[in-house]
Parts: sequence; C-alpha cells; structure tokens
Amino acid sequence: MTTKLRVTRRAVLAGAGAAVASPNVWTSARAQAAGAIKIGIPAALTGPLGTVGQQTKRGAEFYAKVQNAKGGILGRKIELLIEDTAGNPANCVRKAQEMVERQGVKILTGLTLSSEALAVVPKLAEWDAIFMSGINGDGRLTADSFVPNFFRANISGPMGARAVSLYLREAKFNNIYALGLDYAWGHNSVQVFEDEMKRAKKNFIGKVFAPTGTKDYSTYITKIRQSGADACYLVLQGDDNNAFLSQSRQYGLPDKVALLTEIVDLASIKAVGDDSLGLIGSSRYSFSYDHPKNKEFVELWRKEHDGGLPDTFEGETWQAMQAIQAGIEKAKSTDTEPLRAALTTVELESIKGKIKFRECDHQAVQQGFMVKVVKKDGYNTPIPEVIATFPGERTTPGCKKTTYDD
Amino acid sequence: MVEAEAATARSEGAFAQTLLEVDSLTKRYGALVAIDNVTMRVSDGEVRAVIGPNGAGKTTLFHLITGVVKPTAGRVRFAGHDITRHAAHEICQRGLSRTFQLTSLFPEMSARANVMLAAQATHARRWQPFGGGSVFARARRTGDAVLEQLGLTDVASRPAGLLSHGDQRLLEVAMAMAQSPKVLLLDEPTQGLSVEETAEAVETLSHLLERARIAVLLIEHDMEVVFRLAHRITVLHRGSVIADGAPAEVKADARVQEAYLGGIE
Amino acid sequence: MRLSLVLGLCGLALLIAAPLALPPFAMTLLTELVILGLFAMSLDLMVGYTRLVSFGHAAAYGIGAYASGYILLNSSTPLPFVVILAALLTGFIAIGVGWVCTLATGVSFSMLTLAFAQLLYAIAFKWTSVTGGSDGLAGIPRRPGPLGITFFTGKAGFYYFALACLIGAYVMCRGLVASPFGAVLRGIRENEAKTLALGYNTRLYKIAVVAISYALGGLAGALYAPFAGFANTELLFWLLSGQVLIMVIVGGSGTLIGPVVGAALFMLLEHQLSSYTEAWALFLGLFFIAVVLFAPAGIWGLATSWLGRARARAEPEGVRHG
Amino acid sequence: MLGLARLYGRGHSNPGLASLRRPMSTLAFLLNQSVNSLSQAALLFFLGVGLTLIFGIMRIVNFAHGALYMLGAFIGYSVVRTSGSFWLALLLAPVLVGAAGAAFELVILRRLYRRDSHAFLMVTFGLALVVSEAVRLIWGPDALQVPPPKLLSGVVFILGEPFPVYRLFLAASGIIVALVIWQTLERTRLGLLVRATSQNAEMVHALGIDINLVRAGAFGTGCGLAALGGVLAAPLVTASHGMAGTVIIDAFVIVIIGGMGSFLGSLIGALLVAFVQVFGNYYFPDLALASMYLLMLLVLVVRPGGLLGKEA
Repeated sequence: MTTKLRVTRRAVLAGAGAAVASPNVWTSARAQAAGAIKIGIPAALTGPLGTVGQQTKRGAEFYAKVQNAKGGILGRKIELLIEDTAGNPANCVRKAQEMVERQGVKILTGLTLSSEALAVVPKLAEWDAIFMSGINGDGRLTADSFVPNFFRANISGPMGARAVSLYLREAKFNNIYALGLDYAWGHNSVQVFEDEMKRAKKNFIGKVFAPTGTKDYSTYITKIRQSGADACYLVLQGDDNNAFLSQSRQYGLPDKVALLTEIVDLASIKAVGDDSLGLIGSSRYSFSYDHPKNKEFVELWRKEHDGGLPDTFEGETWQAMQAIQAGIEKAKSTDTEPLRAALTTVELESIKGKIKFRECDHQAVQQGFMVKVVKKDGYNTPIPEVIATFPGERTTPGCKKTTYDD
Repeated sequence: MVEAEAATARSEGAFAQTLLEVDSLTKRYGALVAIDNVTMRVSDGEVRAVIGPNGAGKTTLFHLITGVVKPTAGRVRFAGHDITRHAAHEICQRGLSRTFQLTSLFPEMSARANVMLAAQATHARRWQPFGGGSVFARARRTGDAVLEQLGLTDVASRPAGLLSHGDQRLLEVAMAMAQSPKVLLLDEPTQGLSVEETAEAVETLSHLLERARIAVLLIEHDMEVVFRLAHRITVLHRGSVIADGAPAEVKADARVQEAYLGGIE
Repeated sequence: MRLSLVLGLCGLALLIAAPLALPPFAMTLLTELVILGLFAMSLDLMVGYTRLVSFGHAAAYGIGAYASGYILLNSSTPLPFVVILAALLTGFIAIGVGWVCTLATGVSFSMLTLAFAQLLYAIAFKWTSVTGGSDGLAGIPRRPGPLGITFFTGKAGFYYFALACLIGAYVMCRGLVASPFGAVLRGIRENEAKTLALGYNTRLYKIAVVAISYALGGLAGALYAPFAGFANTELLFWLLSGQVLIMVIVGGSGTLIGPVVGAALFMLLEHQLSSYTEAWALFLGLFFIAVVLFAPAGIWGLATSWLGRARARAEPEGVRHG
Repeated sequence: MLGLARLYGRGHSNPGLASLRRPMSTLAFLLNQSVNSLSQAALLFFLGVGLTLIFGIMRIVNFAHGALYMLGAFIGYSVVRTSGSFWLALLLAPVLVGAAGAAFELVILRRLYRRDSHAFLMVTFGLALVVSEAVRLIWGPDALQVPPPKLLSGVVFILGEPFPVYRLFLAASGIIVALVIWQTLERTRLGLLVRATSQNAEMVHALGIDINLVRAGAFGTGCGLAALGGVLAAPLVTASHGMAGTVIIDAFVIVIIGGMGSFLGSLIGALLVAFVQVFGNYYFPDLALASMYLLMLLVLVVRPGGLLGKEA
C-alpha cells in the first residue's frame, strides 16, 4: 500500500513537473511550415461565451480548408493557431502574446469578448501585428481606442443599433423602451438608439440595464410592461438573451410589446425555440441574406456540416477571413506595413455584398439588415428572415465616432 | 486529613491584601440565572477553591471574571481597578491568567513554544513584526524555568498535542505561570486524570503554589485535591454562594452537606 | 538546512540569469509567474499562517491594479513609485476591510471578504470615470524614472523589478513569520481562544495581517497592470479569488514558497493544457483531486519531504546509526 | 389565490388585453412581485438547503454545488428530449446526480475526514471543474431549451396582472419541499439522526450508527437537491454553461446569511435574498450587482454567525 501510494505521489509530482518543464514554452518558435501564413485566433472556446468562440473556430477552420484546397493565399497555405482563452482578458493577452512572440504570428482575428479586444489593441504596435475583428462590437474600438493596426470587418454595436433605429423610423411604433446589458456594449448601443429615437421624434420612454448573469428578468419585464411602451429595444446576448426571451414569453410580454433586438443569431433561436418567434432585430450576418456569394457559401457550408446552417459569427468570421485574404493579395505580402496599407484601400465582394474599410477608423462599411424570426417549411427550428436592408453609408457612424448626425 | 489540617492552619494567617474582589456578580441567560449575586474576595497568597455540583455556575464565574462573558450586574475589581467590562486580553494583561476546563493548547507547537508564547504575552514588544531575538530569549528563559518547575523539561520539544493527558494539564498551568500572574485561575486542573496522575499532579501543583505565593482561584471536583491545596473554600449552588470559609468549616456546614457532599457522594 | 539553502541560491541564480538565456515569450511568461507567485504568497500569510481563509483576495489584486493603472495613465509618476504607492493604498483600504471582516470567524469571515471583493467589483463596474467600467483601463504605460532611468520599462528590466518585489516580499514575510508577531499569528491559527486568553488582542493582529497581506497582493496587482497593459473587472472577480486560494493550497500553505510554486504550476498547467485540448479544465480538476489525495501538504510539501528522504539516503549508514 | 386569478392557456387570444392598457396598481405590483420572489426563493432554497445539509453533517463547503445544479439542468434537458416528460426529468435528474454525489463521497471524500478544510475546498473545486467540463463535452457548448410542461405554460392573472403559471408552480414546489424537509427533520428517526449528526458526529458514532452511511446519504441528498433546482430553473434560464458560476455564490450567500448548518436559516436566507434581489432590482437597478452582498454584509456585521447560526 505504501509503495503503491508512493508511486502515485511520484506520478503527481512528475506530472506537475512535466507541465512546468514542458519544453515548448521555454524555447523559441517551432519549425515553421514552409511559407505558411499564420493566423492567430485566441478565442473563448470554453466558458459562458463558448458558443461564440466555437462558431469562430468553425468558421475560420472551414475557410482555411476551402482556401487551402484552392492553393491557399499567394500560393501559401493558411495555418490557423487557435487557442482557448475561456473569455478571460488575462489569458487572451497571454495567448496572443505567445502567438506573436513564439510563433511569429502577425495577423490576429477571432477574439471573442470586447474586454479581450480592448486589452489586446494597445499592444498591437509593440507586436507589429494586425488585428482583424470579426466579432467585437464595442464602438470604442473604432473611436477612442482606435489604433492603426486594428481593422473591423464585422458590424459594430452602434451599427446594429442604427439599423434598428432606421427600421423604427418607418415602423408604426411610437412609444419605445430600452433594456440593455449593464456593460459598455449595452450602454453604448442604448445611447445610440436613444439619440436616434429622439431625432426621429419618437417617444423614448426610458431605459434600464441588467447586469450580465441575471437569472430573473421579471422585474425588467414588469418595468417594460408598466412603461406603456409598444416596442422595446433589447441589447442582450448569450445566456441573458435566452433567459429574457424565455421569461418574457412566459409573461406574455410579446403579446403586448414588440421586441426588437440588436443581435439575432441561430444559437439563441435554438436555445429558446418558439419563444423567439416574432422577434425583430438587426443581424450581423444571416444565412438567409440574398446575395449570390452568400448562397454559394451557405451551400458549401451545409454540404460540409450535414445540412447545418452557418450562424452569425461563422458568417462574420468568414467575412473577416475574406478581408484578410483580400488585403494580403493586394499587398502581395503578409508584412504588417504593406498589409495595413492594402487593407485601407481594398474593396471586396464578400458574402454580405461589397465591403470596404474606411481609411479614417478602419471600420468596414457594409450593408445593415433587419430580420424577423419566423417559422418556415424545411427548417425544424424558427429562422431569421431578412425584412429590410440599409446601405452601409447610412448605418456606419461618423469617422472615429459612435454616433450619427442625421 | 493531615493535609487538610495543615491547610486550615495556614489559612488562619493574615493575608497581605485583597487582590480580586467579586461584588454581587449576576449573570442571566434569559430566564436562567447562571450566577446569582455572588460576592467573594481573593487575597495575595491565598488559594481559594470554588466547589459545587455540576451546573452550579463555577465555569461561568471564571468566564465572568476573565472577561470572556460579560455579567448582567455586579462588579469585578482587580488590584483596586474595576475590570468588569474589560476585554479578555486586557484582563489577562493586568496579571490574571487562567487555564481551561477542557485542555486548550497549541497542539502543533512544541510544549516549549506553548509556554514561550504565553510568556511573550507579558513582553512590551510582544507584537514586534521583525527580528525579536531578545523577546524570544526572555520568553525562553521564563518558559524553561516554569517547565522545569512543573517537571516538563523532558517533553519540552514534543508537540503539545502528543503529550500525555496529565502533561497537557500541567502544560496549561505552566503557560499560565509563565505569565507571572498576580492571580491564577485554575479550572479543574486534574480533570480527566487517573488516580496516580492526580496524585502526581497535586504534588507538583502544591509545590508550585507554595513557592509562588500568588493568589489562586481553583475550581475542582475532587475533594481530596481541594483539601490538599485550598486555604479557603467557596461553595456555589445553583449560582449562589451557600458557604464560604476554611475547609474544616465548610465540611461541617449542614447546607453544604445536603446540597453537595451528602447529595452526591 | 544547508542543502535547501544551496538549492534556494541556485534557484535564485537561475531566476536572475533567466533573461540572458530565455526567448521573449518565456520571459513574458516568467514575469507573469513572478507576479502571480507574489499574489499567492501574499494570501499565504492569511491562509497558511493565521488560518484566515479569504474568498476575496482578488480585491487586493484588483485595487492594486486599478490604482497603479489609473496613476500611470493620468500622471507621469515613475513606475517603481506608482507600484509601491498602489500597494500602500491597498494595505490602507484593507485596514477597513479587515476591521469589518474580523468581526466574524471561520466561513463567515471568508464570505465577508468575498462580499467586499464583489462590492469592489460592482464599484469598478459602475465608477466608469475612474475605472473605465466594464472596458477597464487599457494601454497602461510603464513610465520611466526616477532620475530618467528607463531600465524598468523594458522587458528584462520589468522582470527584474517584479523579481525584486517578489524577493523583497519573501524576505519580509520570512522575517514576519519568524518574529514575535509571527508567533502570535501561529497561535491564532492553532487556537484563537487560547491566544486571546493569554492576553493577546487577537483581532488587532488579524487586522494587521489582513492589511499586510492585502498590501502585498496589491503590490502584485500593481505590477500586473503595467505588465499586461490593462486592468479590468475580471481582476476583481470571485473566480480569481478562488483560483489564488487553490494556488496556495496546491503549492502547500504555510510555506511561503509553496504558493509561489502553486501559482506557477496552476498557470502553466492551464496555459499548456489549454493548448493541447479544449477539455483542459477536466484535467486540471482531476489534477487538483489527485494532489489532495496524494500530496496532502501540497506540491511543495511533497517535494521537501522527498528532499529530506533523499538526503537521509545519501548519508552513509554509519552516520545515521552513530 | 384562485379567487384572484383567472386562467388562460398560452395559445388563447387574450380578452384581457384592453385591461392591460391600464396602469398597474401598486397593490397588484407588490402582490405580483411578492409571489415572484417566492418562486425565486424556491430555486435558491433548493441550492441552499443542500449546501447547508452537507455543511451541517460533514463540515464541507461544497464548491461543486453550482456545477451539479447545472448538471441537473442538462440531464433534465436530455430526459425531456427523449421521454417528453418534464415530470420524469424532475425525478430522474436529482436521483442520478444524487447517486453520483454519494459515489463521490464514498470514493474520494471518505479518505479526507481527518484532514483540514483546505482538502475539501480543493477537492470540491476540482470536482466543479471536472463536472463543468464533462457537461460541455457531453452536451456541447450551446444553451439548450427545456420548455415547461404544457400544463404549466399558461398565465394566471393576479389582480389583473399576468403571472406565469410556471412561477406559481415553482413557489408551490418550494413550499412543499420545505414542508417535507421540515417534517422529516422533526418527525422521523432519519431527521433525528441528521440533526444529531450535525451537532455531534462522534456521539452518533458512539451510538452504533454508521456515520459513513449518513455522510454518503447527506452528500448525495445535497447534490440531488442542487440538481432538482437545476431542472426547475431550466425553463427560466435554459440549460446553459453560465448557470454554474452565477448560482454558486448566491447559494453561499443565502446559507451564510441564514447560518451555516441551519435548515430554517437557509429558508430564511433564500427568502431574504430573493426579495432583496427582486425588489432591489426594481427600485434600485443600479445596485443590482451589489444588493445581495450589502445584505450579507449587514447581516454578518450584526450577527457574525448568520441569523440562526450558533456562533461565528
């Protein structure tokens, strides 16, 4: 018994020792695949936002697979370095730094949380690396916190809020309330929305913010009901979004108040099922978007994934990868300096149509669109259907701003 | 009974000065009166035993005197100062050290470290957050002396938790003595010991107390021990004092016989 | 004793020589390990030496990080001053925290420390003008000076500064636990009622150790902000409090070195495992359970008991019997 | 309650819609939110009472409680998915998780009773990591829908204000479980054993009762109650990976407010926290993050051992 125990103890210590002494951290870059283009993706693959991180991973991996089959970019293969951050900025900075310092990565994408992105952005100059956002919606990234090595291919929070606002200008709703998550994204989007509503001469009744991780939304539902609003704008995501949608349906809220949301995604629709029916919102990406490039992508995707549909961040990541490719091809190099210059002038035909990065704040100007969650034959869950589109010039905020003038 | 007579004889001598005065002390827990209007005095050099059946309030009385529990009414004076509302550690700092009914030691420290920590408490720089060579040296001198007095030198480097029960009881007394107290409160020092162990412990204690000549308040169940050590005896019954006097007087008291000595034994 | 001193000096020499040999990322990682080790060591004063189990030690880290981040962003005070200032501030705030928390003992004490940390978390979330709200503070610079010295702002220089803080804190803690004050702490750890009965004002000692422990935890946090370049609410979250407690126990509480080892192990395991598998948390969890079962005194305790046995084996038979 | 309430199914058109345009009366609001607080208290109580049972009997602070709660929700999802019965899920999930908990006690915790609290802290933390990751590996990273049973998916009207039947059911089940636990503790031999063990384990051992069995049973029951809470919460928040983290702290807080090891205390703690959260969020939404901790701070400063705790 004692001997056995001692052996096991040794195993524990040895295991621990192996982890510490495990050689790869302490040595320089491993042998590189000849000429491969390395793209670093420090994403939240686990944790509460694991859903988003996993979408990023699937989107990027599929893109690399398809493109590598076509011979890669400039004849060089795409090599993805995907690491889990568990949604913690400290992990994210460390993993990104490892990619840059040890693996020689010069292009980062797929960071999941805005807090992670905001922590990484100030380091880009020191790292001499480009960060192509495909997810991060925080308005500050292209405003106060803007750095030249940052590019945003995705639709930002303010752009989503703007799309909803433009839609509401034409809609019959007059008394409007807003519920946002109590952090930067929620406050930022609700602010943009409130300004918009006031300009549109709508009656903006009030707003309330719920902390992330709220389990019981009944008080917020009650506030919305009491306000007498006929529409409520939601800036929620993940578990909070799911909890709100389930509970508001249980309270019969949608019978009385139209719910408009900043992000509609399939993961949420699946999580709450029919409770999402009738939800109207802007969408950063939807498979139902009517564009030949998108149709081609969705078909390719479904063939690869047993008929599964690409979700919001799978599409957004795809577009971010397209942008990276377009930049590299135009620069004919992956070096940071020429790549950055190329990205500011490149114009590409992506799955969402034409997109182009503005020179002033590196935000990709692209169409905004509104969807409505409906039941449709041939799909076993409700799906988002496009009900309106807006040209990029109208949904993109002023340069290095999070607000709109008209 | 020779010891008892000797004790009586000693008790008749005049004592220098009253050190500890308990005045009309009362403690109520709701409707329950644990200590009811108790008054007693302990003088310098006197060994006073507090006896009484289980639940008489002896340990509560100790808790009240040492500030662990605050009284409902009444006063405790020590060397002329009112200490009724003082915190436990302040009372101890004034020179009133105690032992516990259930052995209370630092089980993982050596016996010596236990006594040293007790001795350190009387040093002005007991809190010094660096160095401390002189503090420790003095504590060690005091501690080793006390350990020797109580015959614990041989086990000084053993963890206190591994000592025999008898040695643990003595170690607690040693810790109290290492503080050079003016009044020593002993809560059943022979509790849980075998007959032989008790005899040895009583022998050691009586030598110690004789040499130290300090005021002692002693709770004890074992009458042999009481008569061997105490000069005067206070009998508590249901929280009240029913007798107070020299051992022989108390033994002869009819109420005591009824309430305690006769009732149980 | 001599063997451990030799080993200790060897370890120190390796740490000092590290920047000469290690590639850039290894240095980054090592610097973070030093900071995290300091953080875990600061908690050991409470957990290991006084048995004050804090569930809210992230508060110390967070206050330190926010304070140093804020000062560095809004003034040109040199880095070393800022770090020390932030540590002192943390210790000062901790006096109040300790005063309230020591009203309770045991699990209630732990939960009060948690309450404070979570309240600070809520404050950091809401006090946007100072803390940056949920975005936190980003782009925190390493200001040069004093006297125009820029050494500390570089990679190696910052590492040496952090290492100096760790070693300084270690020497201080060693002195503290070996002092009369430390003896009283051990008394409180083993039997608080008795310590009180011996005439020590145990609550004051506990408040003092909370303040010192938080100050050193704040020192770690104050180093982290300019190291990582950001400070955000994650640094105040209860998850970090739980993790640092696990670091202390995994390494071996009550040893000062053990928690440093535990912190290194925890972070390296997490970092390495998560590169190999998404299910890293599974293996990390199993590792903790294994440590509890097979290394009761923590990894450091296990290592030192091995050293002891190895030394006993190395000595000739005759010496042992004679 | 039924005197005030009119029942409507979910699919029905809503004849009371016109009346909804009226502003809500204060009384209706207070009543509505009070019943809602009861439903939230029920969920917290299932967690807290399990935690306090485990603490009372074994002196273990179970850090895996949140993960087990989440596990309950995901098992509930699978049972509902395969059998279509929410009621079966309510039965199976607690039983399965309870059995797993008892097994963990038998295999791992049993070896640690001579050790200090650090061992339990770390081993249950390890268990939490293992369970959380296992859930992710088995059920994937996405949140999953657990709809309430048809019978409970309508709305009742309390003084003209709609209130979900499901929440009414939660409040009722909380009351029922609390009554069952109370009666078990007071009236049965088992309850006597539990109370005796939480006061003095050695004595119970001396009476010739297998303390090991009591411990395994207590740990299993505590875990099972957490899983029951998880299944019941799933229709409100979906079965998701964020469940574990948000709930473990709440459970600690209610147990500590009530007094570690006190059953009545955990009930009072759950009620207090639920009412403070519901009404606090309404009247002071900016304090939503802090309200629970302020409550705990207040309680512990006044009574360091918790409301019904013996001492600190």
